[in-house]
Amino acid sequence: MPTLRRLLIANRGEIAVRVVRACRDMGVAPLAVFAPTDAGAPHVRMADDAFPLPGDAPAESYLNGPLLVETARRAGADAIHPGYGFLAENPSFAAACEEAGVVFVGPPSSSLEICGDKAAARTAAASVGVPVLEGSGPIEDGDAEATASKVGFPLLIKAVGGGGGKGIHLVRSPGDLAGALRLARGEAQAAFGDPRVYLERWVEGPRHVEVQVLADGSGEVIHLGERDCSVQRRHQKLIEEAPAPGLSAAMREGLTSAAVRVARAIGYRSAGTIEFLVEGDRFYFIEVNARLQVEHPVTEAVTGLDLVTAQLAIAAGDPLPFGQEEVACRGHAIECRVSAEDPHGGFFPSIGRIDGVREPSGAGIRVDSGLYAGQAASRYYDPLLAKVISAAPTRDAAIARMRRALLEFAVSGVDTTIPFHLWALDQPAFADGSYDVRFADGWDQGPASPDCLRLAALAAAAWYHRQVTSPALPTSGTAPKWIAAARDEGLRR
Amino acid sequence: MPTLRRLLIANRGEIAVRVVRACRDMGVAPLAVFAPTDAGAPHVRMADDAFPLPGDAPAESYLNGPLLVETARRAGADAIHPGYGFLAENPSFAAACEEAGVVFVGPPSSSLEICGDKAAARTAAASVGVPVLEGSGPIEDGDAEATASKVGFPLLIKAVGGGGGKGIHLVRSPGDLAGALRLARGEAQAAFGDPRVYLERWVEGPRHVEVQVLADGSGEVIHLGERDCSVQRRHQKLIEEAPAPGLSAAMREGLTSAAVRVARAIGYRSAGTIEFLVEGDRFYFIEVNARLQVEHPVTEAVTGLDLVTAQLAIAAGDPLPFGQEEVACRGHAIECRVSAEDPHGGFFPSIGRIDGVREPSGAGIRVDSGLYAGQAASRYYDPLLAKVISAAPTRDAAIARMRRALLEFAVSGVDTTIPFHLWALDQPAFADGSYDVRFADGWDQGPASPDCLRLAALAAAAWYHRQVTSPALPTSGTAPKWIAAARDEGLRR
Amino acid sequence: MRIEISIGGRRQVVAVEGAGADALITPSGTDAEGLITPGKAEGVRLEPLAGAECWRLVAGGRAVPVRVRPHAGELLVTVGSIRLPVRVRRALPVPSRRGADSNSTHRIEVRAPMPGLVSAAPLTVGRQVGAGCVAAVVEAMKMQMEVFVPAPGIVEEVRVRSGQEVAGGQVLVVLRAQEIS
Amino acid sequence: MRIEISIGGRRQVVAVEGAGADALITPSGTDAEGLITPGKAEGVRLEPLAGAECWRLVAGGRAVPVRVRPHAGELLVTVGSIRLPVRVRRALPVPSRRGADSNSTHRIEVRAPMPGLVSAAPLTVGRQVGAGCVAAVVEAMKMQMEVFVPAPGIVEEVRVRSGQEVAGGQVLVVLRAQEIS
Repeated sequence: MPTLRRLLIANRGEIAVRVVRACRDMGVAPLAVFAPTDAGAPHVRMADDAFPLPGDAPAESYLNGPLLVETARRAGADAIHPGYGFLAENPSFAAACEEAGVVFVGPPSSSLEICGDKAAARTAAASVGVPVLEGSGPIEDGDAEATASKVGFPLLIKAVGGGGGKGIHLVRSPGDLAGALRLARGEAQAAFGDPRVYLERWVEGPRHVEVQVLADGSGEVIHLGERDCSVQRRHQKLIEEAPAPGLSAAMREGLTSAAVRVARAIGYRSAGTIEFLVEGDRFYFIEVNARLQVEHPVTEAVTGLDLVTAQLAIAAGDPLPFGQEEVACRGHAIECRVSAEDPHGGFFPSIGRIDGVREPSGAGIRVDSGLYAGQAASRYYDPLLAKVISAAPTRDAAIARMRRALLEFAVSGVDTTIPFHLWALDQPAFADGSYDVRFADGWDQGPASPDCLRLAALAAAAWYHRQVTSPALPTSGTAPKWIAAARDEGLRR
Repeated sequence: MPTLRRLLIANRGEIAVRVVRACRDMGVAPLAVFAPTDAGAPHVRMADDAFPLPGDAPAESYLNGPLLVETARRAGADAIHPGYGFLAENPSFAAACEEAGVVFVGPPSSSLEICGDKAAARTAAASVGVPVLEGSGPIEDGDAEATASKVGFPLLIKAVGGGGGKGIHLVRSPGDLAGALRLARGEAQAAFGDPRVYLERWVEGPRHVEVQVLADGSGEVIHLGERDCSVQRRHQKLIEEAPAPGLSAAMREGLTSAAVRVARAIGYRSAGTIEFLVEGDRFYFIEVNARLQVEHPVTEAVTGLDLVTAQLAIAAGDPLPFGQEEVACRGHAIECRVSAEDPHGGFFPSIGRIDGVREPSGAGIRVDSGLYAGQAASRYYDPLLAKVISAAPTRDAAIARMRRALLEFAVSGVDTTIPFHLWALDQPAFADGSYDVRFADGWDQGPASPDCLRLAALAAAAWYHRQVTSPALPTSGTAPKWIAAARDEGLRR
Repeated sequence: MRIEISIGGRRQVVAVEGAGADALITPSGTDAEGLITPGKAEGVRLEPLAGAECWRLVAGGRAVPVRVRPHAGELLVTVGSIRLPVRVRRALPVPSRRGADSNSTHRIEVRAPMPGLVSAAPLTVGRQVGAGCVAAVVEAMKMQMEVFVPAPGIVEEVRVRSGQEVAGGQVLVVLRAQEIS
Repeated sequence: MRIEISIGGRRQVVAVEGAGADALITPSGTDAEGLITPGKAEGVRLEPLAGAECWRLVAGGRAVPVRVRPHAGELLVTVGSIRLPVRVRRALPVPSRRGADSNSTHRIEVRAPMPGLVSAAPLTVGRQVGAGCVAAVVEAMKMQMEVFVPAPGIVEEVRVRSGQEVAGGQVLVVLRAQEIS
């Protein structure tokens, strides 16, 4: 295997920035690609070189496998890092990379095949003694009803090609099956270019706990502990933390050893996540996320290790950069995903142009961000803008630091999930760690306190007065210039 | 002792921001003070309330003890955090706070008296069996020659009231004594309002290693490991790291237990640092830095603990928030001080107005900063602008992350020490950890490589062409407006 | 400047003075449903934080980040996890002193409170109007502001029409006052 | 545009074309002491990073941060730990085509290469000058640029004087050419 010298990052946003930085840390030249709307994005500006993609639509840009492989070859890249989403778990893309002589930073195509076929993954897990949820393989519309009654209601429809919670639908009764199936197929096609879906038994109030693994592809597999990702909305994770609160030592041992067995059973390589549902003192394997995950920084925070440079080392053919005995968790870490969504309006994507950003910083705070003034929050891509990760000796201190950081975080121009996160941190069920996957359904800003009404009234009065008396103030006045300049500057070749 | 509700921060710049954040984490209301030139500074903008000081000169502002105590009383503050420098180690100020019923976040006045009298501190250290360097008490000009010959040449003249390397002069032979004495007294007077100096034996090529301690004031003292601060220029620290590279387990045990004994001997309370010189397998106590130090974040990074919230808890009368057995170091951390100094011009302060800043971020990087666009780098204050702290599993990885972060860090408008740091990270003596206090004397940018000449030529040609063809580009064009706006906005009451 | 604020069913008129980031806000004492404790003036600061929407509000010895976004004729104000739709409008127009001095005490000039686009100018010459009648609607920053007639009179001139840009202080309508004091 | 760059004893003339952040730089092949490998054009980008001084230079498949600060008639260019004083000036003025077309082939108009302040205009009417003689010195962004006479001639008009602001492209001096081609 070659030493990596140049690496093409086939992604955008905060994860592309994360990989650029890992490249710098390893002395590898990072190469970016960008859709037209991303011409001024940080990952483009931070890379050593950047290559334009023809259109904003994913099929023309970050899902455009043949063009990405061709670009990597032209650019003299030794390897491609797919980030998460887009082509990260696409076995054909991984195979195309290897055929072109470009290392795919991720699992081998054969592992991706297994992970992508949820039934095969479940069979593999069961074969090494790991409990699984009842479920089906990919289903045809005609067999759906029969298969569903075998699995039992309520059940989930999930995308075979999926991940990231997209295309998941809960069906409580047989009458809703056909409609949900149609929706799920459409979403799966749009998000992953693959309309196949499967069914899985639904557990009412479980916790979502996942285990981070790292494997060298030759049977050496270690785990880096677990994460709790039970704060979800429409199967999209909103908050993750490590370690999982309230997990018994026996449960932790059971989960981590199960994860290592599954990874070994499917011949896994690189960083990956084995997802489980935990219900009381039982757990069930659900699936393998065969990629670096959005929430990997919470694991980095508690272990002090670097998952992305580890991926690059493994891709270069090195052995695992650390052994299981070197992995120890210390303290507590929480991640809040700051997305361009309107939490007061059903979490619908908030489309617009960001005209100002102020990111938090300081002790115990890490921000992985792709944000910039002038950025268009586009309907084409995942609305994730940035991740705030807080780490501290105790969970309470990590919550306090997160609250401080979220209050420092200012994004102008679009709605974000920050108000939801501030709400979540103050809920008793979050504070005591007793929440489960239904937690986010309780989101409701509730009645405003007299103090809040007073502050809102003062803010509105001061804002109005200020606008009337100083109509040409810097912020709103210079924003359009800023944007124009940013766009002008961003137009790389 | 009271629970803290409101805390006045009698300082400026990055350390004031650090304390604001610690207050937020503890639910304490942070209150700022500011000299006129700091009206738009982040610590002012982040505090719950801010109080103006009459002039920029330290005596009128951050050294203005009576006014600061009075401001704290008027503002209803329960406590004052002095940061470092200014009044942090002034026993009269600490006493004045306590008399006014305001908790001084730091050691008791009596400990400050001992730490400020270097001879008394040395005696205290020797009394608990800690080796000390030969030296004198405060000297009169008339006795200087006799005392000096007793201590022996070469020797150092140090400020009694001092700390932070200010007022320190190396004297190699008796003939230089009188002149150096005059200079040292002048600097001591200017920096600390106290012209007293003392003499200390000079060790030629030692390492500067210090131990972080935390004490509750009633005899409970723990240590948080050591830091190496041997990269110094004119006795000013430039780079610090933890753990100290190449330190034997026996030496580490000797240093940390000596530090705890000294802290206990002087009745210490709060966070403090015991400084030593290490020469081969011997070490000597030099002094106690009776304050939170600039370099405290490297200790926070390797221990995962929070020294400032610990200070606040102790100030509120709580016991130490963690015990010695909970302190464990993991990985490696490095801090580079980014100061407004010209490393290519003798490290003289670079006076000017900062018209643009881009701070680094990402995995393993923490930036503690007081930087803002529109900021005047003033001759009145310490030139420290920001600190970059990198942490990683290994020292090599911490160096790689630091290099990445320094290359991401852009400051426009003044010279900074960033070029020096980039040089330092690439020196073999730094890379292998074998450097000592003479390391920074080797700073010399040396001949430019052909690659560097080529890049400089291309940059100059492209810059010139760009200026000629696009004379009204955003950066230079909008900077003055930005500054005007920032100043306008900053004028708080 | 007197400003009327409504949040949900609560409504309050406040007097606001000051310049730039600083404002002294004095709530009127007459409203039992008040949003702000009536009777005492409160100094607040509104400092820009990021872009056009993010501000830091300093009030009552506390600093809190707020987001203020004009939307559909209201302000959406976010404080912490709470977002509130707030209606804000100028409570009463100020009769022009300049007009009163330079012409005659019988004339009333109704002026635009801020620069903007006239979105309605419903009066016609000769019409008799009472105090509080809408003289024009001016739109700026996605907010619609009604400009009221300050005292009863007869419309002498309508100097603007819908769709026209006006400067702050520009005369919109001239009335002949019905009662001379 | 032809630009002469000097660093220490090394000197090189390059041709620069492009717009905005992009520039195509072609070094002249004649200089043995060249700073840039002669003979092949190189595309570079100079993107603003922070304030007026900090830029990202993208060249040869690499991106490096650079700081460029005009100081005492030179540029101080910092790359990594190295800071180099760089002299930059326009290598040769471009004779005005517009002047040549609209008037006569005998006239040469020497124009300001960029907007700035004329800090010297040493020529006097009637004086005979050779190619490369300084027609004026224009100062902008703390840089002094000498503007040269492109071809031998006799000074017909001096249109500017020291201390005067000029626009980019403004005629500074008019010569009557001594040789007509």
